[in-house]
Amino acid sequence: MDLHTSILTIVTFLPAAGAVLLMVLPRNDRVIRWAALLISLLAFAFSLYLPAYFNSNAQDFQLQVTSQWIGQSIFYHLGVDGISMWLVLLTTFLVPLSVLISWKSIHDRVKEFFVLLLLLETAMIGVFLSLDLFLFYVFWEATLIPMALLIGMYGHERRIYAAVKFFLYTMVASVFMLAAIIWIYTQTHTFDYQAIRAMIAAGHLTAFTPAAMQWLFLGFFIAFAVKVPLFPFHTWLPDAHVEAPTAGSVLLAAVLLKMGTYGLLRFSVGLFPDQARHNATWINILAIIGIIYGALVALVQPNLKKLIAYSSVSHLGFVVLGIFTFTQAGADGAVYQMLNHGISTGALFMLAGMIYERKHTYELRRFGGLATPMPVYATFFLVAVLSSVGLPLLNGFVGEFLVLSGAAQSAPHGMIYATLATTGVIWSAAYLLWMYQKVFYGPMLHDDNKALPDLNGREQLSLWPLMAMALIMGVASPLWMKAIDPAVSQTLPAAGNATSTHSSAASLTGTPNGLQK
Amino acid sequence: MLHEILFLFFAAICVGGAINLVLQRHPINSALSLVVVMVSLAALYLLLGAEFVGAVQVIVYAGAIMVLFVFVIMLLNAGAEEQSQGSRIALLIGGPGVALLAGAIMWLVTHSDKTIGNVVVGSMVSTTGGDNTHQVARLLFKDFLLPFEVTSILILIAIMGAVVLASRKES
Amino acid sequence: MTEDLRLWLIPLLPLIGAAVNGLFGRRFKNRVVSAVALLFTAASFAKAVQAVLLAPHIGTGLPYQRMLPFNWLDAGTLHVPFGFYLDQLSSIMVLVVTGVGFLIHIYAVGYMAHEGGYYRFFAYLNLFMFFMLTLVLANNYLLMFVGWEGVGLASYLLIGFYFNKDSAANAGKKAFIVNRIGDFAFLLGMFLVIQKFGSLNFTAIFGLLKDVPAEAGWGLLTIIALLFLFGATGKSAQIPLYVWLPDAMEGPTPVSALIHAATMVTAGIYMIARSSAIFSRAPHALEVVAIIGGLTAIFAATMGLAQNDIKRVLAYSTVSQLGYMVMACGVAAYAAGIFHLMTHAFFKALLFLGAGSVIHAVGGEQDMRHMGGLRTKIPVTFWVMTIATFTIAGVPPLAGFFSKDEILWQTWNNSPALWVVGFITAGLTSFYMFRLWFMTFFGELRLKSHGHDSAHGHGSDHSDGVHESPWIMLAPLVVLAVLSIFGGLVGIPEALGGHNEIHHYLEPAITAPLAETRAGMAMEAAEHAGSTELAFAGLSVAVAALGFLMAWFFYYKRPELPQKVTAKINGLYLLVLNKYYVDEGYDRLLVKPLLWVSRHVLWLVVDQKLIDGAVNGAGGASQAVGGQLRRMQSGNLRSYAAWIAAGAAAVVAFMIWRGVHQ
Amino acid sequence: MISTIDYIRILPELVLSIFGIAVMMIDPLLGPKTSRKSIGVLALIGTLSTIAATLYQAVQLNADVAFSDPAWFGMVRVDSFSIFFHLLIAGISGLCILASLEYFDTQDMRGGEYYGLILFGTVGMVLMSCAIELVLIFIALEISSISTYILAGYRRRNASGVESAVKYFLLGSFATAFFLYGVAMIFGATGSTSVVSIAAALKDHGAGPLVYAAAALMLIGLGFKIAAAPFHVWTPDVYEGAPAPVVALMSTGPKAAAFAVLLRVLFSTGIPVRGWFWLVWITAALSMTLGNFGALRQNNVKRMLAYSSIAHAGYLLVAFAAYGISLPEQVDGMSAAIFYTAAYAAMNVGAFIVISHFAGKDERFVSIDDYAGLGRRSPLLAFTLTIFLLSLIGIPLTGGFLAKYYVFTAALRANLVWLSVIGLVNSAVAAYYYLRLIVVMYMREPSGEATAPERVAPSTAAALLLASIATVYLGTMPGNIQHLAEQGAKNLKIAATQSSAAAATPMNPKKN
Amino acid sequence: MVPLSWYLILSAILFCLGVSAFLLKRNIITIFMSIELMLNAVNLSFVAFANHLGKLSGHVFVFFVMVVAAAEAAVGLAIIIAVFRTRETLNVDRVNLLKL
Repeated sequence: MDLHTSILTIVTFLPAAGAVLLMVLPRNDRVIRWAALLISLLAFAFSLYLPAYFNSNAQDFQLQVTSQWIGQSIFYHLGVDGISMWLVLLTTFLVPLSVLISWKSIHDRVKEFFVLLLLLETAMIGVFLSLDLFLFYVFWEATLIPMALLIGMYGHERRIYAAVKFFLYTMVASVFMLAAIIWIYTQTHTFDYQAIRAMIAAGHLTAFTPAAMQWLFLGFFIAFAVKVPLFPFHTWLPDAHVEAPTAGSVLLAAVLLKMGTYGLLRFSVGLFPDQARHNATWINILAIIGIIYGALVALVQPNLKKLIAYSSVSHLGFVVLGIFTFTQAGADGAVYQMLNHGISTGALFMLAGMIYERKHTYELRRFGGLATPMPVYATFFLVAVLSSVGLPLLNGFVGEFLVLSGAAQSAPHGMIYATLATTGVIWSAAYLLWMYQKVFYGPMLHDDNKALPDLNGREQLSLWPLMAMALIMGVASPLWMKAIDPAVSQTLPAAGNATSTHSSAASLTGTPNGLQK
Repeated sequence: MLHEILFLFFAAICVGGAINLVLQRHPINSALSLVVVMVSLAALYLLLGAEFVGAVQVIVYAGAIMVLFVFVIMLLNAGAEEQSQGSRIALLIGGPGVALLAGAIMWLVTHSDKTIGNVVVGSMVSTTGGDNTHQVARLLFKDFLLPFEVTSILILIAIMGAVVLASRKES
Repeated sequence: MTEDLRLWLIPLLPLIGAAVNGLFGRRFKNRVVSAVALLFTAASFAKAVQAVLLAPHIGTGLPYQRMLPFNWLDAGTLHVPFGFYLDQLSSIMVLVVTGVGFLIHIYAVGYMAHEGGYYRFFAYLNLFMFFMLTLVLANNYLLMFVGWEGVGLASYLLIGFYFNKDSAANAGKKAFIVNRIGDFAFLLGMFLVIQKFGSLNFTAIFGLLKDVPAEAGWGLLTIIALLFLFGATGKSAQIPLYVWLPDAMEGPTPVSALIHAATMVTAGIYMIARSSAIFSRAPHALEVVAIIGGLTAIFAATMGLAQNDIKRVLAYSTVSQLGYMVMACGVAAYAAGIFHLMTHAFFKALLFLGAGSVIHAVGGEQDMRHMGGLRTKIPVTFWVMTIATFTIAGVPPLAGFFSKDEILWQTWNNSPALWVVGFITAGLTSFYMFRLWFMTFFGELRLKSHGHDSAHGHGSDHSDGVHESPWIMLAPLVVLAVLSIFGGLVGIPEALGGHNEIHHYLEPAITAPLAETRAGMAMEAAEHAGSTELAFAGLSVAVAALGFLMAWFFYYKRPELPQKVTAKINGLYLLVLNKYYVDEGYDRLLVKPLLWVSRHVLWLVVDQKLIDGAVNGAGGASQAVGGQLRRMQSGNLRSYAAWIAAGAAAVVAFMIWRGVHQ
Repeated sequence: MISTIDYIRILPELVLSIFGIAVMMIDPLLGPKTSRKSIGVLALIGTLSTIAATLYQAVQLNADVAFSDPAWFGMVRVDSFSIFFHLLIAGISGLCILASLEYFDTQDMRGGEYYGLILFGTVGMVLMSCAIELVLIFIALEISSISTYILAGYRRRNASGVESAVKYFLLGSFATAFFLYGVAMIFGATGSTSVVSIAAALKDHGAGPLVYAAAALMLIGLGFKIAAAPFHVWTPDVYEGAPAPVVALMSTGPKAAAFAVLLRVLFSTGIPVRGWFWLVWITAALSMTLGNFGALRQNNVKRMLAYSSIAHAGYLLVAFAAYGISLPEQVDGMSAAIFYTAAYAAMNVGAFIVISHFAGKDERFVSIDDYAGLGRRSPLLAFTLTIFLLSLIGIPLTGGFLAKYYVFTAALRANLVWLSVIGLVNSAVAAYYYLRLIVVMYMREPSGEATAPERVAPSTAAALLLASIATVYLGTMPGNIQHLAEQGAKNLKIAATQSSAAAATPMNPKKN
Repeated sequence: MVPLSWYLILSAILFCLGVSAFLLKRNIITIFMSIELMLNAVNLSFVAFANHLGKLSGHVFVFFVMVVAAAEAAVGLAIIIAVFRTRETLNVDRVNLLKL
């Protein structure tokens, strides 16, 4: 039972254990807050073990832990690769910040809040680490309850509508995934991801006819598409975001949506590469519609959070596009974009929450000229906006660029995809700067805004890590890519095909890196 | 031949009584119609060689149970039933349903040649000797001992139920 | 040790300055802030000078190229390093940027002395330097794009420096978004480059292109070139994306000088020149470049004619001059373009700074109709402005004359029609510049009532409030004036007895068009026509003189005349005054419809009604079904029995049917 | 003739009866005003003793396989199947008794007979699971039914309580008549009412239409008991009117017993699959759909759960259908059904215990709105109810999820893709109405007169704790129970083959 | 010789008449009686089959049915009395508090 073999278990269940601890603690809000913060920091500390001991050269999942759970075929099987590792880290990284951001804004039923938050953390980490389809589904569904409760218990006016919509929408969609998982099980008698993948790839299973595979693909796809959310399954998202408490929004946008894109990459593409390719055209069209549509709708939102929510639709469109270009660059970029979106949109939601704490509204027309009373806030906000806009040297650009260049390389409509999707860089600048201007620039329209206090230490503390990450990830992407790249090429079985058409040119030059060093 | 005539006679009474049960509006009349049905059924049991059952039918069913019914009717002073129209479904759905059910079962019993033959008239000849009632008693207290004993629990429950439900004691 | 020039220090130093001021500047005194900003800029300038001087003597000489030991991007086969590249082209650029930048920093210390957000201003300014230097020193397109976008950001921040003014905020946003439209094309171009060459590295790409013949038709190179051109139109304010630049004058004047005249807006020209290997192999694209440049030049010049805001006149003049440079690139005279870029940087910065000094002098007034007669009141400013005006008008032997003349001459060789455009533009330029000169410095002082709402709210002890700027502002002006006078000497054409040093200096860095193309043939021709060139230089001087005379007549001799003339041709005048209603057109035809569709179609109908309606409708329908099903539960026992009986009948009938048909 | 071991084979029934009689005798000895809690405790001990007795049976069974030979002249068979259901039903009764202790105090009712009736009714239920002779099954069925009729009308001063009883009684008797008619027909067709002999006869002579009709009629009777559509119509009314603890019992206990009978009758007698397969298919689909959609608009919690119980019967029938057409050596359909019964019992009993506690005197607070703010007022109670509701939805880590999972695994393995999809979509729809209750508890502020429920009595707390432990246990560590269920299923299978009953030839429904 | 089917048809007729009576009668007591009618019809089937098959267990079954019927009658009538006490009516159409 050394750390190496149990680290994934620890990382996954430490927050849940913490939640249990919180439950038995007395109802002293101060104690609860500190305990939650310490637990989440501890979880983050443990999760740092992953990158520290991660072997970027290994092809397989690492730090695997396997033990029989239910019956003969359901296993407790966790493992990490370059894709999931960073998503886990993103989760553990954001939860302490979510705790910080909820420090004062949650003052009623504090204990329940943090218990739910920590349970949610366990479920989210579990989703990323599960290598057993059954276990995966268990965690997948397990994220629903805490999130729905967070929205419904601590949200704003229409919180119940939003919570129920969130829950049902995702639930209905995941049911199809469950059907697909069970069907696979009945044919393969295993839930093991790698085993199933090998079996499908080998093509020996007679039951897996193309038609059946298509249905299976769709079963998984619908569940993930709703979670992403891909146009036109996105309407739960604005409602959920607008009503959710800040920490809920942060985790919803930063991590929960990634579960969808992660699932698309890991399962839809990983298990059914042929079907994924086969369906790529219309999925890419939906993704591009999402990019443009989300941006255009964001452009006319009168509500700060709704705007960010629609921007998520747009940004996640990039991720889906990247995955379904089947190019190394595109998928690399997609994974990177998942992380970026987590950082930048997480920051935006935190910032939105801070202004809500002061003004109790998200309506843009209630703001204006805030840069004068709140210069620090304005600066943080600006960095978040720029990261979201995709300014080079901030994180957003790297992912976006790779996705788009991947799209451009993908056959056969690559340049069309790329052209349409690249308009996204215009739209995102338009709506985000418009929003930024509405909030911070222009004359002070409301006198009560004059005395708004700037960010306090705790708030700055919760933002600094995000800002730092946005910058580091924008400058030093290879640190992350080193692990992502092999994992992606492992998951995209035929990624070589798409890039090989251009390798002639590349080989002519030699890799530019080699040429210059 | 006699058997056929007797059967038809009692069958006619049975059916007539049953129809009368439906047609009569006063519960007492319906109850009496049911007694008629039961008694003629007892006669049919005799025709089928089931003396013991026929006797019990008259004594327990027509005698005891129906008396209980009449007693309750009197107790509650139930008058002629009012022809309320509470349920259209009963006619719209139930009517065709009953017709279909009757048709299906009757078609079945007339067309199931494999298992259905003729009925032996009169007393059933036992294979092990002794008469019918003996045989029944042997079955009841040997093979069916457990059900027989278990019925005691049923009756206990019935007693408790009657006490619980009908007592005037305030709980 | 001398092997590594540490080029990365050049951009990094200003970044450190920006970081220091940005993070801690709020707690610094203004003095400290300016010290930090100036120190790092000066260091960067010094470093740049050292690098430019040393680079040719290191290893194989120019181009000098070094990567940082870690890449910026690694994904699959794509590797993008932090690589820095110094050749003749970037040498010029880096010197111009750091040099002019440093001067403008000095100027700004004086100009912004009394502004709020002083630290913020310098942080932004240093940040701009960082990005601009990254842009010009990058060794690959993507890193260049970093600078490209980054200067857009700095521009956004600086234009919107007075963010409490809606117009400033709007202008900043507009600049950024319009630039982004250009960036969109730049990105697409890069994707195609990756697709074709598998790399974004300049040397790699140009190496691969070495033996590639020019494209006859509209091939991939042409498309790449056109996309790059479109990118350049955004940054260098060419048609159709020039609209942001005039609005950008909302920013403080040093910003206008640095970003919107001297450096950032020339990024597009730099990029085209940098990509000359591609452009030269795409003759069709070159034609488009030339046409866009020419059109922009004349179009902007006409708009400059009617402007009354001193900075706007300069802004349109900048657009027009940028058009010149683009046109030069379009006729494959990249060196001429870069030469003009350099001289333009000197005199336009000077003009802007001078204008700033004027504005400073008159307490924030920018409308020339409310100026006049400042000649005596602010003599230093007047003299440097005069030098700048004569330079831009193309009066020999000032810098502008040589560079502009070089462009016109090259254009003539390539396309006489475009030369006509350029020639007329030269006349117009001369006219509106002297108009500015006369309106500002001559005649009566027409200041409006005192102490009106001033962005530069600092009081004045003079009776009329007009005062000369402090020396910290004037010193850079003088330096720039000197540069404007003598800067042209590096490019005196052979025809005028010079050696056109800059042309030869730049030659290795620039791929001349292949001989078989039209531009190529023109280049050949240009080499052998010394005497004609001389004649054309004369024509240029003449048209400049004509412009001067017209301006003198209308705005000095008969100042009441312009009003009468404009009244006569009111329609045309309004058209020009309102900049051909291009902004309004964009607004009506693009922005408004887009917003309307987004709001009233996409959001309110598609999103809320259709999609969400379908979702909620499914929920509602389920509820309705549930409601109907409930009616089965009427509460009536007989009904229940009927259901059971009917169900029983169905079950029995079904089973009998199954039993019979075995 | 009758040996000691035969008594051991009916030991649980004997124990229950003895305790029932004891309860009945002691009740009149207590004064009219005395609380009947002591009697309840006695009854509780009775159920615990029953569990002990069953475990003793299990020990015997382990020691000697011959213990599972038919006893009492072919009337009962004690095998792991019956032991599973004995434990389950006794457990349910025990929980309900535990929950009733407080309920009767709250309602100000004296319930001596109540406990007696539960014990006697339990005798009927457990007997149903081990009886292998239709006569005994019929009588046992009647015992359980009649006792629940009475229990349903236990609040006899309450109009709706009595109405519930009379509806249940009349419709129940009505359905029983159908069942009986079926028994008569199978007797006519095979000359026997013993499951074993019927199986033998069917194997030898094949099944004629009469057998099919008989199966249909018996299905109707049992379908009524398990509240399967279209024989479910009584459920909402009866559940709404009956006392909440009684609903806890009758929605699980007799249902489990009826399922046991269905398993025996359908799977051990060799009634041809091709006859009943489509019936079960349609009934399953109808039950799920009618149940779930009917529940969407309910505001009465008890009524809502009544509809939900219809739906759950549907899920269970899916397992039946799956078993029907799966390969002979596969028992996962049957074991899924058995497991489902257990999981459903745990979560539903739990939910009704909360409801009966919360309802207060005269069961005033049974509307969903009354639950507003429960999460704030009594977090633990709300939390427990949430566990049960989540389990009813089928959220992972609860028994309800694994139960559904087993059912649909069996169904998909049997290639019942469409039925599975209908079922899964239904379970998603169902999430809505369960969620509504959770939403109201946690997301709405307390309103109206529903005051904070008084302190939860220790007995109720214990019952809730047991139910929630069971629910979570079944959802996280189902290994043992699943193993038992599988064992029971195999046993049934073996019994069926041992008695030389022809296992129905499995066939693919698509071929028909 | 009377064919068995005659008895069975009679049984079926009586059973269905019982069902019809259940559906048509409004008085709860009469409805209960119609259940008794159905049980009697079933009994006839049992006896007829017993005769036909020569197996007396059919008779025993009838015997048990009667016991059950008696028990049901006791309980049922008690419930009916309780209904009458709370609702003052025996009309089943009026016993519909619980619905939807």
